[in-house]
Amino acid sequence: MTGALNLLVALAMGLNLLALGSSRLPSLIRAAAVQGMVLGVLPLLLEHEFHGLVWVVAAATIAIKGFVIPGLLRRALRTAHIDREVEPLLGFIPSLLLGAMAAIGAVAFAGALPLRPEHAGTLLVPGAFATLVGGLLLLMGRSKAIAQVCGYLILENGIYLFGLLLIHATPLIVEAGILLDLTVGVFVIGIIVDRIQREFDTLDTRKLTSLRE
Amino acid sequence: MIPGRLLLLAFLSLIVGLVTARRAPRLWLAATLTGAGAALAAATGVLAGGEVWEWRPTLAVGGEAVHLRLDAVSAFFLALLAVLGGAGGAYSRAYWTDAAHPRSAPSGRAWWNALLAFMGLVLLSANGLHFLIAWELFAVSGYFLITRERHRREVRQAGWLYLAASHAGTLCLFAFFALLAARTGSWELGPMRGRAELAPLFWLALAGFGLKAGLFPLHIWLPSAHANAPSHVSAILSGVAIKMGIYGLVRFSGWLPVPEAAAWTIAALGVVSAVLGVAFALGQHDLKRLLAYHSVENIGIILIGLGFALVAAAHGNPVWAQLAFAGGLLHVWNHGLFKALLFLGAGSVLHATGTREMSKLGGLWRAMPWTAGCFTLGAAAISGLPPLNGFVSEWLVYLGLFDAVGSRSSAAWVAVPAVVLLAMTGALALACFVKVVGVVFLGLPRTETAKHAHESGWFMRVPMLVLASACVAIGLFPMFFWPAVARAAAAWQPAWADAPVPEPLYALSACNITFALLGLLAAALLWRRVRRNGLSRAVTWDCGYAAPSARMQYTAGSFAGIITGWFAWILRPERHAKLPEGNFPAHAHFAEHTPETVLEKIVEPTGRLVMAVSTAVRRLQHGRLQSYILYLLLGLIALALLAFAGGGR
Amino acid sequence: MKELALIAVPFVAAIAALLWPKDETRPWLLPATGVVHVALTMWLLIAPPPVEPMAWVAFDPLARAVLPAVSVLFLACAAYAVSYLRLRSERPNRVFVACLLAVLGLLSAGHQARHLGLLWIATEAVTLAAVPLLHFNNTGRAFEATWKYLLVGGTGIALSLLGSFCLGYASLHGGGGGDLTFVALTAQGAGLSRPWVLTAWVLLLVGYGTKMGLAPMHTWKPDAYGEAPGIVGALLAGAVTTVAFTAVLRVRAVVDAAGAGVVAGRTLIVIGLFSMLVAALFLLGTRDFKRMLAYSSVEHMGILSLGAGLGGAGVWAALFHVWTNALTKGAVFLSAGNIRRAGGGRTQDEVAGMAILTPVSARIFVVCMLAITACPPFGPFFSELRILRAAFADGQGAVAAVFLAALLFAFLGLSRLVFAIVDGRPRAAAKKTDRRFRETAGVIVPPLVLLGLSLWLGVATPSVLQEAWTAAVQALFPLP
Amino acid sequence: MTTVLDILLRLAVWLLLAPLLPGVINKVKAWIAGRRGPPVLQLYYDLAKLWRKGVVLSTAVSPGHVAGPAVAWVAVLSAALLLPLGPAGTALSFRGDALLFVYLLAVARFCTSCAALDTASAFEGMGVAREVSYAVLAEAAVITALLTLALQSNSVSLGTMLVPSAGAGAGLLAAGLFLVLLAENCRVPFDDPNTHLELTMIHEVMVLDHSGPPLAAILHGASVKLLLFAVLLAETVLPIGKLSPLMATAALAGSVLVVAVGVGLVESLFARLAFRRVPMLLTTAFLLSLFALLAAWKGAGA
Repeated sequence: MTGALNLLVALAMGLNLLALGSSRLPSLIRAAAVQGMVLGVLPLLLEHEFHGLVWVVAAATIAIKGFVIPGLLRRALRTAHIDREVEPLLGFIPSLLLGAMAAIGAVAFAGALPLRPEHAGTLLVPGAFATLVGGLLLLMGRSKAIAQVCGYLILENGIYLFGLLLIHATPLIVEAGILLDLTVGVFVIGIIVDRIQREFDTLDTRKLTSLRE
Repeated sequence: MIPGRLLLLAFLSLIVGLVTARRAPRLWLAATLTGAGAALAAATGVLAGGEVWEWRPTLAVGGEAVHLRLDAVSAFFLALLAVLGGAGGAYSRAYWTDAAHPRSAPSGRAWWNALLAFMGLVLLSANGLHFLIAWELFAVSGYFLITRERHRREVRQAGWLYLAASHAGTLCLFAFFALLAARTGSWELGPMRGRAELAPLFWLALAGFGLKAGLFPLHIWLPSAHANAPSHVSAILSGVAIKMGIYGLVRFSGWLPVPEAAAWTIAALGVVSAVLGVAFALGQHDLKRLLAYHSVENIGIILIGLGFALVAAAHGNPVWAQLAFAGGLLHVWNHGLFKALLFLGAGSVLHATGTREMSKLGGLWRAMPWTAGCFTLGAAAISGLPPLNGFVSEWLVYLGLFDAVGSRSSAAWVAVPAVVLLAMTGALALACFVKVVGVVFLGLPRTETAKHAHESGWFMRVPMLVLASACVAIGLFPMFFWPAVARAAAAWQPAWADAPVPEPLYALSACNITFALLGLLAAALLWRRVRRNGLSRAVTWDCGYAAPSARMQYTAGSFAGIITGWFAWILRPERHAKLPEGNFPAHAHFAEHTPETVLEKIVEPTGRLVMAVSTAVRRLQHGRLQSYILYLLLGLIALALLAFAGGGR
Repeated sequence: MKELALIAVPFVAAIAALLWPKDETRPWLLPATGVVHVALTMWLLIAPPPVEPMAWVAFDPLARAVLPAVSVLFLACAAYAVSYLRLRSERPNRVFVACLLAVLGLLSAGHQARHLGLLWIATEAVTLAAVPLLHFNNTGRAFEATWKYLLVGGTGIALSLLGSFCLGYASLHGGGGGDLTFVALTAQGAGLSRPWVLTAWVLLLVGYGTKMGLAPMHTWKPDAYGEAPGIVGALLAGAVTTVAFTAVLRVRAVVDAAGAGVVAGRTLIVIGLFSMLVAALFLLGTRDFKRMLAYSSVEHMGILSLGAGLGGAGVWAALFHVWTNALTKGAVFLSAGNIRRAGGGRTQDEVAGMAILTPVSARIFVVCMLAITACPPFGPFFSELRILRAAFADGQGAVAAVFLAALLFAFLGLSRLVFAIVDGRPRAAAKKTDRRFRETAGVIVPPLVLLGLSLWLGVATPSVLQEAWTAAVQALFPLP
Repeated sequence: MTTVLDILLRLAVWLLLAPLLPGVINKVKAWIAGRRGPPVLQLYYDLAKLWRKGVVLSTAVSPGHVAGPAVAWVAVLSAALLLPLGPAGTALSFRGDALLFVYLLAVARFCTSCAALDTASAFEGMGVAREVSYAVLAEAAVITALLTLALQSNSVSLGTMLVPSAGAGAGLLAAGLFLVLLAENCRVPFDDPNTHLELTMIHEVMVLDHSGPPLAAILHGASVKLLLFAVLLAETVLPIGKLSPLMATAALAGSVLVVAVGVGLVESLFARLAFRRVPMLLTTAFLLSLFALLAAWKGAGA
C-alpha cells in the first residue's frame, strides 16, 4: 500500500521537474494534467472502506484536473495565435536545479517536522512541499500567462497532496467544497486569460504592466 | 452659577451666528459680539474672584462624561479670546466683504464662529479626550480660515504647511494624552503634581504645544500662515491661536510634575525665540511676515517668564518665580492686544493699497491718519516702551530675572544671559518698528497706490481703537489688572494664593500716567510755540541734489542692513546684486530677501530625503506579477523566521 | 434560523437578479436585499441567538461584533449602486448585480463560519465572486487588474488552505481527531503540536493577510481598487477585508489557546507596523487618488492587525476600528467615485478644482479625508486613539512611536493629494467628460449617511455595540 | 506738597545745569586746540535764540515731527528725575525704577528716530538706522551695568543701587559706562558732533531738518542726556552713601566735571572710528560691564 503510494507521489515529484524543464507550453500543460490525474488516484489508495463519495471525488478530480482544465488551456493556446515557446524569466537549468533542491529540502524539512508514525514512512509531506515550491517557481519564473496557470495548478496539487494527510479527519463534504472552489478558481482564471488574450492580443504577461506607480 | 449661564449664552449666540453667517451678516455680527461679550463677562466673573466653575452633566461624548471647567487660568485666556474674537469679527465686516469676496466671505464668517467656539472648548474641557477633539477641530477650522483665498497657490501652500505642522503637533498630543490615560487609567484631567512618574510626559506636551505656540525651531509654519491669511484671521491666529499652545504649557505644567530639564529647556527656548524671532523679523520686507516673526519673539518673552517660574518651582518657589510668571502671563494679554492691533492696522494698509510689500508703501499718515496713529501706538507698545502695556509685562519679567540673579542660585547662570538678551530683544524690536513705522507710514509715498490710499471705514477703525485703548489702559493702570493675573497665577501654583498688588506697580502706574500727561502737554505746548513763532514749509534738505524723488528714501532693507549683517550666520540672506561699475554706470539693482532658514535648510532637506525613500519604495510596485508573488514568498519567509525565532517562544 | 437566512436571502436575490429581464429595474434588488439583511442583522445584534457550540455556522459573538457593519455598508453601497448603474447604463448589469448579491451572501457565510474549512471555502468563493465586479468597466486595465488580483490572491488563499491543513494536522499529531471546527481546536488547546501550530499560523497569516492586503502581500490592492467602480472598492475595502480579519482573529484565538499567543502577537504587530509604514510611504508619493484609497486601506489593515496583536484592549479597539474603518472608507470610496465620474480622470494631473465642479462631493471628500486620517470627532479618531492607548498600556512605547509616525506620513500624503484635487482651477479634462453626471441625491446621500454613521459611532458609541465587542473579546480570549 | 516742591527743584537743577556740560567740553577742546573757543554758556544763548526763532518744516513731515522732540525731551527729563542727585537721593524711588530709567531713554530714541524718518530724507534714514542699531549693543552694556549694581546692592531701584560704590568692579564699570556715554551721546569716536558731512553722522544728521523750538528741545534734551549719563557714571563709582552731604555734592560735581573734561580730551585726541569698527568698541563696553558683574558676583558672593 505505502509502496504504491510512495511510487505515485514520487511520480508526481518527477512530473514537477518535467514541468519545470519543459520548454514548450503543450508539454507543460501535459505535465500538469498527468500530475493531476496521478493525484486523483491517491484517495483510492488511502481510503480503507470504499463508499461512493470517494469514487466520485476521485473521478471528479481526474476528470477536471486531467482533462477539463488542460482542455481549457489548450483552447486558449489555440485561439491565441502565438508561438508555443515558454519564454522563461528564470532559465530552465536554474529552474530544474531549484526544483531539485526544493525536493531535497522538502525531504529534509519533512524529516524535521514531527509526523505521525503512519505518515513518517510516506513521501506525502515531502512531496507536497516539493510540488508547492515547484508551482511557485513556475509562477515566478515564467512569463506566459498559461505557464503561470500551470504553475498555479501544480501549486494546488501540492496542497491537495498535503490535504490527503487529513483525508480521514476532514469530512468529505469539506474536501468536495474545497475541490470545487479550486476548480472554479482555475476556470475563472482561464476565462480571464481568454479575455486578456482578446484584449491585448497576447498572453505575454510582460506586456501586462500598465498598472504601476 | 452665573458663569454657566453666561457661557451657555455665549455658546448659543455663537451657534446662532454660525447658522446666520451665510445669509444675514448683520445678525451674525450681533450674535458674535453678544457671544464675545458673554464670554468676557463669564471670564471676568471668575477672574474677579468668582469661584471655579465646573459642570458635569450626565452626558457622554465618545464614551467619556463631559466635564467642563472654568478656573482662573482658563478664564484668563478666555477673556483674551473674547476680546479679540469680537474685535476681529467686527473688523471683518468691512475688511472681508461679500462684495469683494463673494465666494469666501460667507463661509469665512461661519468658520470664524467655529474657531471661536472650539478654542473656547479647548479652554473649558477638563477631559483629555474632549480636549483633543476641541484642539483638532480648532486647528482644522484655523486651516479653513487661513485658506480663504484658495485660488492663490502660495495661500494653499501656506495653509498646507500650517495643517501639516499642526497635525504633527496633534499627534504628539495624541501620544501625550493616551500615555496619560494609560498611566492614570482615565481621561480625566486635573492636578496631579504629586505623581512624579508622570514627569517625563511633559516632554511630549512641550513638543505638541510648542509646535502650536511657534517657539523657535518649531515656528516654521507660522510666518507664511500669518502672512497669507486674511488680516483679521492673522490677528486672532497670532493673538489667541498660538496662545493656545501657551495655555497648554501653562495648564499642564501646573497640573503635572515638570522635569527640571524641561523647565531649563523652556527658559532657554524662550530666550532663543525672543532674539532670533526679532532678528528674522528685521530681515523681512513683507509687512505681515514681519509681524508674524514678532509673534515668535513675544512667545519667547512669555516662555522666559514661564520657564523661570518652573525653574523656581524646582528650587522651592522663591518669590521671584511669581513675578516672572505674572509677567509672562500678563504678556499673553498684552501681546494678544497689540499684535492684534498691529495686524488689523496692517490689514487696513493692505486693504487700502493692495500690497504687503513695504518698499511699495510710505507716507500713509496723510491718507490714513487713524490707522497710522493706532499702528504707531501698537508699535510703541510691542517695543516695550512706557507708558504702554508691553513695558509693564516685560518689567515684571525683568524684576523676576533680577531677583533670580540676586538669588545667586544656579538659576542666576541662566538669568544673566536672559536679562541681557531680553534687553537686546527690546532694542531690536524698537529698531524693527521704527523701521516699519518710518517706511510704511512716514516719509513720502513710494508708489502711486500708496499715494492714493484711503482711510478705512468705522467697522475697521473702531476695533483698532478699542484694542489701542486697551493697550493704554493696561499700561497706565496695571494694578487694576493685577488681581486677574494673581488669580491665574494662584490657580497655577496654589502656594501663591491671593498675592497683593506689589507696591512698585502703583509707583510705576503713577510714573506712567504723569509721563503720558507731561508728554502730551509738552507736545501741545511746543506745537503752540511753533505756531506762534510762525512756520513756513520747504522741501526736505536734499544736500543740494537737483531732482530728489520719493524712491530715494531709505528702504527697509538698507535700514535693517547693519543688524541683519550681525545675524547673517542664521538669517542666511539671499542677495541678488548688480553693482554699478565703470565711469558711467548703466543700470544696477540690489535685492535681498531673508528665507525661512529652519524650513529651507533643515525641514525641506529632510522632506526630500523621505520623498526619495518613498520614490524608491514605490518603484517596487512596477506591475510585474512574478515579483509580486516573490514579495509574497519573502513575506512568508520573514514571518516564519519571526515566528520561529528563539524556538518560537 | 435567522443566521441561515442571512446567507440564503442574498443568494435567492442573486438568482432572481440573474433571471430578471430588465436592466433598468434590476438594480433595485440591491437596496431591497440590503434592507432585509440590515433588518436581520440588527435584530440578531440586539437579540443574539443562543450559539450551540458544535454548529458550523452560527451568529456567534464575533459575527455579532462585525457582521452588522458589513451589512450596513452593503446597504449604503446598494443605494448608491442604483443611481450609479443608471449612470452606467451602457454596461449590462445582470452579472454585476447578481455577483454583488452573491458576495453579500458569501460574506455572511464567512463571518458566521466556525469551521476552518468552511471559512476558507467562503473566503475563496468571495474572491471568485468579486471577479466580475472588478472588470465591470471591461477595459484592458480592468482585466490586467483582475488577473493580478486572481493570481496574487489565489496564491495567498492557497497558502491559507495549506495552513488550515497544517492546523488540522497539528490536532491530529496532538492526538486529536483533526476536527477543523474552532471550538474543537480551541478545546484541544495546548494539546496541539506546537511546531505545526506555528507553521499553520504563519501560513494562515500570510494567506488571509493577502486577502486583507497587508504589506508585502498588498500588491494586488491598488490595481484592483484603482480599476473597479467605487462601490466595489468600498465593499472590498470595508467588507471583504473584514472577513479575512475575523479569520485571523479566530485563528489567533486557537494559537493563543495552544500557548503560542506571544508569537502570534509579535508577528501581528510587526506586520501591522510594516504595512502602515509601507502604505504611508506609498501615500506620500502617489498621484492617483483611487490608488491612494487602496494604500490608505492597506494602512488601516495594518492598524487592525496591530490592534489584534496587542491583545485584550487592542482587540476590542480593533473591532471598533473595523466598524469605523468600514463606514468611513465606504464614504471615501463613494465620494471618490463621484469625483472620478465628474472629473474624468484619476490623477491629480488630470483632475483639479473639483470644489467648483462638484462642490458637494468635493466637500464630502475633504471631510472624509479628515475623518479617515483620524481627525475628531469621527469614528477612526476614537478607535485609533484606543489602539494607541492599548499600546501604551502594554508598555510598547516604540510601537506607539512608529504608529504615530506612520499616521503623520499618511496624513501628509492624503491631505496633499486631496487638496490638490479639490482646490485649484478645473482642468481641461473635466470639460470633455460626460456632462451626464449630476450631483443627485442618489449619489450624495449614501456617502453622507455613512459619514454621519461614522460620526455617530465615534461621538456616541451605542452601548449594544460596545457590549457586543466585549462579548467577542471574551469569547475569543477568555481571561484565565 | 513738599514732594512736588522737591521735584520742581530737581527739575530746575537738571534743566539749568545740563547745557553747561557741552560748553565745558567745547572749552576743553578749544584749549587743547589752542583756540579761545566759544563761551561756556554758548548753548544757553543758542537755546534762547532758537526758542524765539520761526520754524521751517519739510513738506513731507507729519505733526509727529514736532511732537517727537517734545516727548523725547519729557522722556529724558523723567529718566533724569529717577536718578538720585548725590546726597539728596531721589524724589520718588521704587523697586524696578532702574528699568523704567532704561526704557524711558528708549522712548526718547523712538521719538527722535520717528521724527527723523518723518522727513523722507535718505540721510536721516541712514542716521536713524545707525542710531537704533548701535543702541542694541549699548543697551546690553547698560543693562549689564545695572545688573552689576543690583547684584552688589541687592536692589533694583536706583536710589539704593547707586548709594554704595560699585565695589570690586568699579573701574571696569566706569570704563564700560564711559564708552556707553560716548556712544549714546554721539561723541567721538562713535560720531562727530561738529562734522558737517551728512554721510558720516548719526545724531547730527537726524536733526538736519529740525529748526526753531523743536531743535531747541532736541539740543536741550541731548545735553540733559549727557549730564544724566555723567551723573550715573559718577555715582556708580563714588561711595555717595559714605560721604557727608557736602563732600558728596562736591565729589559728584567734581567727577561730572572730570567726565566732561574726559569727553573733551577724547574728542581732541581721537579720531572718529570707521562705522564697521563701532560694534567692536560697544562690545568691549559690554564685556567690561560683564567682567564688573563677575567681580561683583565673586566680591559679594565671598
